[in-house]
Amino acid sequence: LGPAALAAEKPVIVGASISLNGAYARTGEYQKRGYEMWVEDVNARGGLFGRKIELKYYDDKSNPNEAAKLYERLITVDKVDLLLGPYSSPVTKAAAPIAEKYKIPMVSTGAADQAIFRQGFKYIFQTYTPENFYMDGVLEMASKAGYKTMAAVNEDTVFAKGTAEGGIAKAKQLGIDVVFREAYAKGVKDVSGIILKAKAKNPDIFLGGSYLPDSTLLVRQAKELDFNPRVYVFSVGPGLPDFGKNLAKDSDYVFGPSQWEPTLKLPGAQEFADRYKKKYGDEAAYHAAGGYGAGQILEAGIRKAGSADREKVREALAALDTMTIFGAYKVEAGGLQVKKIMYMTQWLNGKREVVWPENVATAKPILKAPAWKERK
Amino acid sequence: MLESLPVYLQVIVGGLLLGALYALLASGLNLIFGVLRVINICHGELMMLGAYAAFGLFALWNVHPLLSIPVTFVLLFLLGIAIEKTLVERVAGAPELSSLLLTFGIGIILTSVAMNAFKADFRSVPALTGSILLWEIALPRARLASFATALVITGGAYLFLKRTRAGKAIRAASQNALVAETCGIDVARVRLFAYGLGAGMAGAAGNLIALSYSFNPEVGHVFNLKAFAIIVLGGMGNFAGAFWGGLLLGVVEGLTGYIATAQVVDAVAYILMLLFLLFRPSGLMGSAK
Amino acid sequence: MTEPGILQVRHVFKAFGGLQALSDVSFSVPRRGIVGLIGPNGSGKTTLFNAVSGLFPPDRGEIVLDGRPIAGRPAWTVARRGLVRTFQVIRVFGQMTALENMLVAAPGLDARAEKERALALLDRVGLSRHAREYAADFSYGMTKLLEFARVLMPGPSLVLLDEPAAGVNPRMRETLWSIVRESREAGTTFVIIEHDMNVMMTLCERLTVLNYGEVIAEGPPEEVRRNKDVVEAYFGKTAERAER
Amino acid sequence: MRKGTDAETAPEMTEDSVLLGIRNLCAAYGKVEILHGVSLDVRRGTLTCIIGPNGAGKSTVLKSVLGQLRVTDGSIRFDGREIRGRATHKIVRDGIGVVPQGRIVFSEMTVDENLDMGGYTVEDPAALRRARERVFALFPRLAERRGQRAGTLSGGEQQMLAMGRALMTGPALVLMDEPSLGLSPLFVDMIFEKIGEMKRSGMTILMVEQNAARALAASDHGYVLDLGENRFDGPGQDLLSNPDVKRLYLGER
Amino acid sequence: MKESLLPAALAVLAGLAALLAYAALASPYLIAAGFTIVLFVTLSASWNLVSGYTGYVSFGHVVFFGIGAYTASLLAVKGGLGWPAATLGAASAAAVLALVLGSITLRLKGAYFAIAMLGASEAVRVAASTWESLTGGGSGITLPNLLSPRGAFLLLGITALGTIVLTYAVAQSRFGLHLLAIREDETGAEAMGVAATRAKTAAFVLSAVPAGIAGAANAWHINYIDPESTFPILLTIQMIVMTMLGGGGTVLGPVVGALLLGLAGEFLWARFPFIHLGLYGLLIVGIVIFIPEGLLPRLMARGILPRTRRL
Ligand SMILES: Nc1ncnc2c1ncn2[C@@H]1O[C@H](COP(=O)(O)OP(=O)(O)OP(=O)(O)O)[C@@H](O)[C@H]1O
Ligand SMILES: Nc1ncnc2c1ncn2[C@@H]1O[C@H](COP(=O)(O)OP(=O)(O)OP(=O)(O)O)[C@@H](O)[C@H]1O
Ligand SMILES: [Mg+2]
Ligand SMILES: [Mg+2]
Repeated sequence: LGPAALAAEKPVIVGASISLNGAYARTGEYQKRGYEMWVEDVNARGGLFGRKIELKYYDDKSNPNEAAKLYERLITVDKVDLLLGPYSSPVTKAAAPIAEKYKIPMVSTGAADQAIFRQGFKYIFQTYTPENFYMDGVLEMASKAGYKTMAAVNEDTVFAKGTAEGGIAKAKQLGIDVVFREAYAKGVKDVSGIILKAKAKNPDIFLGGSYLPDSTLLVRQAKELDFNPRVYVFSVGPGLPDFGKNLAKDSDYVFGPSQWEPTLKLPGAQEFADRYKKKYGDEAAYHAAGGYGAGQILEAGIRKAGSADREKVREALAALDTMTIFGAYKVEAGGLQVKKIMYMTQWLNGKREVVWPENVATAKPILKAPAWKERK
Repeated sequence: MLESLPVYLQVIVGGLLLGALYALLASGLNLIFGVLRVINICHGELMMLGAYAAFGLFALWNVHPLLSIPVTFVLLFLLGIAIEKTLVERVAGAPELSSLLLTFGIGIILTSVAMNAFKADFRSVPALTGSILLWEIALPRARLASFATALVITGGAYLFLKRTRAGKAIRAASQNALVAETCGIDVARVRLFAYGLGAGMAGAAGNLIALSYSFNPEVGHVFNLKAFAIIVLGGMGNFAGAFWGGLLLGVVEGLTGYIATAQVVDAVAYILMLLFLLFRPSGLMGSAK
Repeated sequence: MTEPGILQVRHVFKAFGGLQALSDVSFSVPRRGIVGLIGPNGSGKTTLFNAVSGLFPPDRGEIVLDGRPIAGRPAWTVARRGLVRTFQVIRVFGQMTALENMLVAAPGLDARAEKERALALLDRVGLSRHAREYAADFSYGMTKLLEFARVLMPGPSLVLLDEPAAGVNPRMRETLWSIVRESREAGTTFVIIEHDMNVMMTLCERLTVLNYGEVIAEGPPEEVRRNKDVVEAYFGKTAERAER
Repeated sequence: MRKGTDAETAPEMTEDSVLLGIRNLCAAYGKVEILHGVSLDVRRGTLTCIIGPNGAGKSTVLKSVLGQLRVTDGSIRFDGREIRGRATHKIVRDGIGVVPQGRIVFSEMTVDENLDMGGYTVEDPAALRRARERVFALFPRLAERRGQRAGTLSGGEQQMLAMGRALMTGPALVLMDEPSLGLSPLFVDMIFEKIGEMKRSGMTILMVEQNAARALAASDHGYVLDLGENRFDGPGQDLLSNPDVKRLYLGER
Repeated sequence: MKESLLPAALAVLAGLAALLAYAALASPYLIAAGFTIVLFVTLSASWNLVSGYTGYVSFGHVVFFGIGAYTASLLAVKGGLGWPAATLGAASAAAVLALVLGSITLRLKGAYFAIAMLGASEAVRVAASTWESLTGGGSGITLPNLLSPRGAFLLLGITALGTIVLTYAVAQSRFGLHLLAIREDETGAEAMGVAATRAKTAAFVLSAVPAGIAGAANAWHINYIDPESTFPILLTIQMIVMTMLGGGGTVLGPVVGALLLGLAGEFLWARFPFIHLGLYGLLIVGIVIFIPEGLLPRLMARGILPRTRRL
């Protein structure tokens, strides 16, 4: 293939809407970086079958309506070949039917809600571990340590609630009693009522289906009101470096599930993390790796299909069983991810360590957080 | 459920401490409304900038977030003056809707600038954590400090308006600018000063927010709405009212969060506001008509 | 007590906080009459108009228009029963043209005829040149005239005028009073608050005098003018001058 | 002719004797020109009045002096200094007091506070107290209602308050826009009396009035304005007896 | 008066023809983009009906959009109704809500009313996310595909046209004059015999109906609703800004504003993903400072357009 022929090949246009404003602006930004790094890498390798990859994206402002319109635009105006997903379950909920309608394969990332992938859609494929498995690791450990009671709270949005309910189901399996259960609104500014009520039940485990700001608030007010469970776990906050920055020492002992960690012994994960840090200056969060992984899945699909033909790529993605820097990928009908597991991390001495599963652990978990008064 | 009295006391005290912060924020908003007849919809965004100022001072030079209060106050005072002079002053005397929209636009711009400068991360300043115990009641340090600061600033501003000549001139200018001018009052300066003061108070409130909450560039919005609810509770333009309204909202929110659920806490402000508008439109402090 | 008047006010009270603005005010307005309401500043004249026209209810007392009680009824129902008023502190609709101001008050039966009537009335008060200008741009006196013209627009049966001539140029005042006389001939009843005594003496058939919220005198102008209390409370030297 | 001119030779012509001199004043609201070259002189220690039909531009002249309006042409000299284009609050500090048309008071403030605002430029508290006492002496009714919110005063009371407020600084020149508007005869008498008193105490007054006959009778000099132009001017009594003025502007047959 | 109705009738027919042609010919993306535009037109025109004419600034008008969306979705999903019946249901729900809310909030004046409406819309949003058993809470509702994008576009396009015609009728009528009088001075208007409470409540209900239909059409369009995206305050603000840009209290002002800003919005987000919100803010600031009275009134004042309430 001569250079002239290469240049003549049209690029494969991959479209996505990304949350650059609104509630998911930060995570959206991470995900976008993952996408972009993947595109650079593919193109540096000479593209796919001689065709460069081009990413086309717009800002959906974290708004499902907007995203639906944008996917419509990407498909009909920009004539993209294939799609990557937006960030978050609600936005994906609005975007997925559009991709399905135009029969364009979409590798979804940033959406853990299983409901999306149980609608019998044919063109949507999940990268993330579904939200109901988020809490498995910590609960197994806690159960082994002999804990019997749990308080569960969550933000009343799809994903956060899903993680909490997954945790509750798991707890019941393990014989752990759920002694307190309550939801709170998005953007909550004061959770002292919740903390006081939970405190009255004196649970061993405090589980929150929550994001960064509310996780921070829950820990902060737990300290203020001297609430002392032995195990803290929150679905999203502790997975982010900012959790440690915002809480300093108080972040210690908090568990957080993780879709991915740079320290994991997955092919290319470490290297991705290093390059990411060099490029953007901060630690790679799993949202970034998820974006990169989704790109890799799409890439694997195209390779297996032998071209960017939509129908062939769809068939390939449905049957694919592969490994990315983000973890395993395999879906069942409807696109639900079935092979990727969730990792568990814990903040220890101001650092986040992988503590579960044991074979990839970087540190031993501490399952008995000291009471606030006993901490230095 | 068996609740004991101390728990309720705890809830109420928590609400009061939070309420003082609301009061500080709402007082600034109220001052601006009272003098300029401007519904300053970018008040929460000014507060947000105050929070970032405190965060920046802490992160860069390790300035304790209580010591940074004067700095954030002055910074936001200056920003307020700049905004008033270049933009808000141009709609002086225009219908309420104009200033409402103008400040809304300013709010969007500030959010967008902050978003590009600081990204959407939720920040918070890890200082003054934990509580002081008073009998069985835990007094969170950060909120206690907020409470004291809010009290001092709000009280100071109140005395200034009520007692001083400049304060009275501010009130006169708020009623009829043309006639105030014919009394020799430099109305443009009064407005400038009042807006600066209100913005400074928002900045200080932001500084205190940074102590107790996580915030990001979009946090202003929620506080905006609450601040409005509060000045309605207190009576619009009624300075003391904003203070009591803030405390009331803090306590009612605390109690709602405890007795009902935190899911409906945000609605409390609006429902309380609607009830007041219906049954006591002049607010807590207002006399009838 | 032959034919009852068009308006009866009976034992009306109204207080603002500690201030008794009206106390036990009773008076009645004969049909097709011109009645004057006078009294020192702050004696309660405007307050009485406000209570009668439904701006606020009286604390106590009866107000009967055309045989029907109207105390406490909202202003618009009172207006639709034929009682309209002007305001001492002018209330025109600034962002509407003079003509539109007039049409708001029209009964809304025949659009074309009403428009012609509106223009004719504006012409009478010297505003026809300004019919399509926004009322916000009018001078003080012009707004007063507009308000006066507007109040006649619905073809009311009873009109309350609160100092209609204040701020109006002396020449235009004469026009204004002659319009009042003509409308009376056509069947409209007027109650007028006005401080210009020369006018009130010649224009009104009866005068009611308020002082500190109470009626202190009532009767034909000549009689009222000689009343000692009234002279002391109200006229001052003007009365003497008028005598001369 | 500047200072030092012999006052005896031509007293009415010296610049000194003219406190407010308006030359060829043109003023506009937006694009619409309202005044087309109005000139008038207010001499020290006199009472000057402006009369004319509604919409003639009388209030506009006062607003122009106060800098509340776009003056497109002409000059306005106060106490020998050009004040055209100066900010309102500065003009007031220069020594001009104002009674606005239509009883405008600070309605949410008490009577006392309104007077305080009138004396805003007076720094000395004792002087302020004395000024207030003077006002109360002039209008005892206001003293009765010191603590009442001005918005709840009757029309006449508000007018008195507006006048009292203008007098708080002891201004050299007082501009009054229809001071007798809405006042009962008793008060009209009193106000004209007080205006006379003020004049005798050395104050200079420029007054706009619709109570034209009364105003001219009391004035040293009068101007008739119509459609934004000078029509007549002369000593008050002269105008009063001028048949054209009578017919056109005083409404006497 | 009769002959002057002709141009208006012709304009309506032309509008209708244009809508039909667009619906038939436009590409799917253009339909989606066109949907946004007619959505903006409907919403600003509906806001203008009450706020532009009576001066009661509804800062929570999105509540009618939201209630329409939820009613339509629930009627379709839980009640099994087809789109026409569900849309009618949405319109009625908006009208009823307006009647109830109006009887409470319209007693308030100026800023109080504005803020009360803001509070009301937020309260309804919180209710929609809290009442999980009915609304699915924060998870929202996924809808079956009842109406094609083209159909939804046409439904909303006709609603937009209808709202404009309604506004024209109001502007021409004595009722419209009464609304304007209320805007200027409510007490004064009442003293002139204007039944203010009745008139403004009627205007409020009239304005809620198109907004409710718009909510339903939007639900048909995207097949998924949740509280966050169904009650966005920003949408209320957009209605206000668009109306202000074109000129409140005029018939065509909101239409002009919605067209300009709708197109500008498409342009801005396409070009400047990071700063488009900031640009939108600048645009608002610019409008308020440079053309506060709105484009149409400005053109009328300049004599470029005739000064009439027909436009
Ligand atoms: N809303 C109010 N609240 C309190 N006091 C009021 C109110 N309205 C009027 N007053 C008081 O009631 C008294 C009567 O006022 P009103 O306006 O009726 O007088 P008036 O006879 O019309 O006087 P004028 O000739 O000066 O217009 C006045 O002393 C006034 O201060
Ligand atoms: N704010 C304004 N905007 C536009 N035009 C105005 C404004 N105020 C006054 N005018 C116009 O200027 C002209 C003169 O008004 P001005 O108020 O000076 O009259 P005036 O002589 O004081 O009348 P009056 O005796 O009725 O008070 C009038 O034609 C009026 O319509
Ligand atoms: Mg009166
Ligand atoms: Mg005037």
